[in-house]
Amino acid sequence: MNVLEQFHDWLANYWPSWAAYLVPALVAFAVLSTFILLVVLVFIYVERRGVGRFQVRRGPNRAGPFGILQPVADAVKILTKEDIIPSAGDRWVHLLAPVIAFFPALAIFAVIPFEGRAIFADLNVGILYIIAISSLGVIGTFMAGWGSNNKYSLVSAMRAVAQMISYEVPLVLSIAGVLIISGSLSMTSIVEAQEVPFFLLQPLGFLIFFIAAAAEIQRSPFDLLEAESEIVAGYHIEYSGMKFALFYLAEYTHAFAISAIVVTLFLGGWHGVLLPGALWFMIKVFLVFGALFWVRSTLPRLRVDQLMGFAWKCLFPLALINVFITAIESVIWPEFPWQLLILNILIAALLIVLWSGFFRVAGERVSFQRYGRGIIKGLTVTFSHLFRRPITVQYPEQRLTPAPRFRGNMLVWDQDACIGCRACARACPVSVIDIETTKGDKGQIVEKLEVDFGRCLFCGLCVEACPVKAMFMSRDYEQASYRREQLVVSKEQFVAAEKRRSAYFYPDLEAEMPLQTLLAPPKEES
Amino acid sequence: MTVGLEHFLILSAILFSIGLYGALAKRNAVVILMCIEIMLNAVNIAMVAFSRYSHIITGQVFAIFIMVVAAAEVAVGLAIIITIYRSRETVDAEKIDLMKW
Amino acid sequence: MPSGVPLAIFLLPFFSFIVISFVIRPFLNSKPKLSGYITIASIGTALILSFWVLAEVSNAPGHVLSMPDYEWLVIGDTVIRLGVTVDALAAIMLIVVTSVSLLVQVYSQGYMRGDPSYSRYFAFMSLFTACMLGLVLADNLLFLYVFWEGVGLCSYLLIGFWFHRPAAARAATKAFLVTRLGDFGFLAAILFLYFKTGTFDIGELQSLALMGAIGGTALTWAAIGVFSGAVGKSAQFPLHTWLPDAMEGPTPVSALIHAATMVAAGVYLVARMFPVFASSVEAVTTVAVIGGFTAIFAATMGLVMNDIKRVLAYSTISQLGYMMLGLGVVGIGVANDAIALEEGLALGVAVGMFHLFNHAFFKALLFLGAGSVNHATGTFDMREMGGLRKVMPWTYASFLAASISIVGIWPLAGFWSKEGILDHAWDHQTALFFLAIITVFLTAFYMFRVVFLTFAGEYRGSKDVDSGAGAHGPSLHESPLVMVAPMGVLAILAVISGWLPVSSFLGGESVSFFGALASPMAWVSMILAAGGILLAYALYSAKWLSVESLRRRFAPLHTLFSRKYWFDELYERVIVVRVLVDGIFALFNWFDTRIVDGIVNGVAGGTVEAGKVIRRVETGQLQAYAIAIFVGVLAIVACFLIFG
Amino acid sequence: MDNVGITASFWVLAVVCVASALAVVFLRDIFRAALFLVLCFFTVAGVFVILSADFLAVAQVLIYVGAIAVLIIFALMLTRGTQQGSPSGRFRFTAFLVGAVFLVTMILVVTGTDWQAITETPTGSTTSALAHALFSEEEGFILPFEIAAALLLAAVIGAIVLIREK
Repeated sequence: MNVLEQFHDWLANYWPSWAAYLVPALVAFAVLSTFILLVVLVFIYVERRGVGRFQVRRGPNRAGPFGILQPVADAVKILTKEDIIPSAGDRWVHLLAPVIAFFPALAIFAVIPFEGRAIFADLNVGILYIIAISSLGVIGTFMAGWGSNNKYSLVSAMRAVAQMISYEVPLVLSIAGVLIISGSLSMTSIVEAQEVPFFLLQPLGFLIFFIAAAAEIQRSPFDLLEAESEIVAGYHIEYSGMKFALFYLAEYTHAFAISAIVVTLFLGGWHGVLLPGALWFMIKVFLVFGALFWVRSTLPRLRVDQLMGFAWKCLFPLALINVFITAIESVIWPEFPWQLLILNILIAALLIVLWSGFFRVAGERVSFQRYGRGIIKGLTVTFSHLFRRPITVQYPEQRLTPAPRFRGNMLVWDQDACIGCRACARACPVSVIDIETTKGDKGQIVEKLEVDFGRCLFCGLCVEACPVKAMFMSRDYEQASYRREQLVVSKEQFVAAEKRRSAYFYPDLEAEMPLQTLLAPPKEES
Repeated sequence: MTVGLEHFLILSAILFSIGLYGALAKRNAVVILMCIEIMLNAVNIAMVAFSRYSHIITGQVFAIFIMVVAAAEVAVGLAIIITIYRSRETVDAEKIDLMKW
Repeated sequence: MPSGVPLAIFLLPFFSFIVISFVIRPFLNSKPKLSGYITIASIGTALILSFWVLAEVSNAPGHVLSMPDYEWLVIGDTVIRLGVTVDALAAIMLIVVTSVSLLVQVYSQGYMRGDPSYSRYFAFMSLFTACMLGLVLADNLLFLYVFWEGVGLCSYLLIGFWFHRPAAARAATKAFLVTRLGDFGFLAAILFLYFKTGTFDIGELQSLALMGAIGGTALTWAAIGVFSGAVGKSAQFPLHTWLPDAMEGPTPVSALIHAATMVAAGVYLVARMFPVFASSVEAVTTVAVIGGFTAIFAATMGLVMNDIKRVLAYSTISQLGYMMLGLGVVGIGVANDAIALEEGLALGVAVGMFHLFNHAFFKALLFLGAGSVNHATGTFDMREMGGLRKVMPWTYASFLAASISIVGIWPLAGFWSKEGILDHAWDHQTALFFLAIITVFLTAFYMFRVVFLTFAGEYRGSKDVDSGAGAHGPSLHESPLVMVAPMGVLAILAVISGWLPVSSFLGGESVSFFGALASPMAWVSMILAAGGILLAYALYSAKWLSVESLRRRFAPLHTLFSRKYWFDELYERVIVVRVLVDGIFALFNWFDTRIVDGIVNGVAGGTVEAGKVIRRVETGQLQAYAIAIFVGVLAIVACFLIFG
Repeated sequence: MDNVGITASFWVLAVVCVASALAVVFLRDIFRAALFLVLCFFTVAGVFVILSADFLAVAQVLIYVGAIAVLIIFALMLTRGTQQGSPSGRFRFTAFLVGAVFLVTMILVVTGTDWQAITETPTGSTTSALAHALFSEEEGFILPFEIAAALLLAAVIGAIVLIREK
């Protein structure tokens, strides 16, 4: 008996029974959807930050503290965009597509047990329901591809559908192992059956499910349908505004759902020590989601034929073998003691290594030595990036250290050293230096110095021509203007300007300059 | 008014008749296949209704077998249609009369 | 003796055939010698086993070994049993077949050297031998018939061995078809006997015949049917035409066919079924008359042939006629109660088989000799031979021995068995005796005609006589050892085989070595034979008489003989073309095209016309069919609603 | 659930179901027809839920919506059937007649028969009952089930063979 049913029973004392059904359901639906949307927003934030860190970037960090309001800002931006409907497209199909894509992702949560009793509906065919509902998403994709009347959309939709159908097979088969052990289709029973988390008892099934699930929700490296370089942006190329937001939400809701399913099926659901179950559940969900974008930020995208081949030739047979092995084990050891995990991990490792040997990449047999280690190495490299300082320069606060001989967008003029010899003006090949001098007591006094940086070549001949070290190239790179006149810099501006001299033509200046590196965090110039 | 067995059976009959009309009248072979699926669904409703109102599970078992057959039928049927389309560039059931006298 | 030994005798060559066909030819074709060795090894082993069987049989009471048999086929109440007969007759035949076959195989090693189809040759030879052995061992008519046809098939394959030659292909077909004609009678007789008695077992049939359970006309016709098979296989008149043509096959094949396997099968069959024949006067008379007539009839044709192998072929027919005659006359004696039944049955078999036994060796030898001559000269035409005595002394010696033996000069093999036949003919059928005795003269003449034309005088061919000096073409030479050695062995056998107690072993009378000379019959036949030899000498060696003048004087006869009494023409032009093709077949053809085809075509045409009308229903419109189905369903439901 | 709930949901589902089935047959836009087919399948699943056949309802969604409908849409796109739309053929009047007569007959039969229906809702989950009915070795449908598996395999192989590029 879960919370919802208790609520219903209490309500049934006062209201007619149909209302007693309807009201708690609506309330629960509202609560659940709100919660899910919130989590999804967090997901979006976490992923953007996380992927940033994996890539040694910072990720969004401006809107609000730590950029926490970035998703909100994005949402506001996206909702204010123009809503476009392709005129040659199928209007209704186009409009309904994002809704239909979003709905199944949401509906999955109906049977996810956040904690023992915190479940919307504990169906006794829970896992089957999930599979059935998630296959609905295909229809939405189809509608989006079709309704947009765009060939990229259609190609993407076909790809997406082919991919989802193909990966659904190993997905379902890998679940079968769990079902054999737990002996139930109900999600709560599966969680309760996990004294040892099933990813230990079903290592192969877990791996297959994880990969197939990533493909099912079209996360990298299986994000063929979005493949920007090939088909622009996939089936939502024609979508904008709220409709696009729905697709975007659907993607992350789906990711959340899949993470929740992985947690439920393989990671022991709400089981955990000390902390309350629901918290454990969410922690695990975030870990799984982290793993998803960890993989995403490590591995490159697959080619479309490789993608299908991988599903049918690799995952599908392995999943089948896994079902057989599990079935045999369940006949021999009906209780499925936890000691089996040693055997199963060994079997899984052996099968993966052996099976990968059947395949060829670029005419060469796939070896675990090469590819397996490659993948693991890649994952460790990206993981190690988490603990490095991002190389991103927080620009206005931080500035990039340019190379010592960098020729920036201005000249540095030392008024005190200048003797007004006009050698610079004479040396300039494009005559952008306009200098007027009057005779002073110690020689010439510069009355007017104007340089038109709109035409300047930054050739440095003026610097070389200067006999008294009064002219330098600048390491400044920040000046910009929308108006041409402002690019003509006057004497006063030269005097007032920050003097960051370049070592161009004056190598002796290099010694006092900070070293420029790409990956090392920039040291502030004092 | 309580919903009884008759309601489901009549729903099934209506669905079946609609499917039947479509299967007999439409020219696009894929649409014909769709209509056949509707007919099978109608039969399933009847099966499950009988099962529900007799408390004998066999009706549902039959429904499962009908689903299996439907899946097989769609796979092979669509394969045939696509093969025909490849060779004759049409899926019009009236133009596919290879077995004509 | 283990009961498997007789079976092994049959199976050894059969496995040799299997191995050659399915292992050596497909996989080891580059080593064809292997097939020859395998064949020789298997048949050699079979020969040794045959001696073992012979020894066992001679120790057994009544010279019969009882062998277990097995249920082979059960159809309703009918049980067909599968077993082997091992008695004196079979034992002797086993020895004959395996020994002659072995020597022929050895000889073939030399004769067939370098032939592109070497392996195929030995495969067929193995099968041929196997079938013959199976035929000898079979204890029921059904299996006997199976092997009988197997022998026919192999003879077809071997006669047509060089099938690319039209003559060979034609000869093979002819041999097959002509023997078929006889086989038809045989098959009819087997079925007839089966329906009469309900058994295929030869032993049972024999005892039933002797008890008179079959009896009367039925028995006569059955016996004549069986005999017709023998006539076909043994090339007796009037089915003799295939044998001379069968010379198109390789000579060792001829040797085997003529000596031990194919033609011997016919005589063996009559011997095996002798009690059945002996129960009917008409049947044995037929056998005797056909045999006697064939003997002289074939001999006359042998007189004028120029092809050495054809002469030998007619001589074979003639000698087979002798054997039939021998069987027949003793049978007449038995049937007329001139000889006691028990004794007579054995005697008849002994008389016939003794000649078969002797004949096997010397006839094989003659053919091998002819092959050897051919090997040297490259021809079979005697007009292009002569004087070969000098270059081929071994061949000459052995050929001469065989010739004297076949002519029947004391003490060589032919004498002993021929005397037996002549004696019994004199005793029981005097008319046939005279035919036989004339045949003795004719045999002597044509055999020595061959000897003189081939080996005496001067060489008339185109090859160089002086060995080694030949500047044009290969020279004449003696055949290699592998060919001469079997001939030598056969020559010894041709001399001594008559001294072996074969006849008494089979239950006939035995004559002491010199005691035979005491009989006047021996002297009569020997004088006639000597006359024949003398005449041949006079004509072909000494040239006292001109062959040409003789030929002119007897021109009609010579034509008659050399055209083989126009039998080939009779068969091919008259019987086949006029009677069969123009007459019966035309009638069948008319019946077939008009009546049978008419009915069939009428039905078919009617169906087609009806179909043309009805097919309009088949529009190819899937949905039309579906509508029809549902209208049908509705009709059924309506029936239920209305009547149910 | 009580009668009001069941009745209400039945009527909603039935109306949507029949309407979408009609849409499948009569819509000219073939892609929309396919989408309505999905809707029809979905409502049938709803009907199954009302009939307390929860396993079948899920299976209905899984098989019909997840597999069959998607396959059909795929085929629509591969055969460019959308260009011709979904015209009716020359048999439409006959077909209508047959369909109508069939419907009338069926309704007559359904209403004219005295069904001995048990109105109580079956208790307990159908999943394990179904599993028992399918797989139990004594009175189950284990052999037909395996034959069905073989049929599916044959269909898969047949479809692959048919569709393969020569």
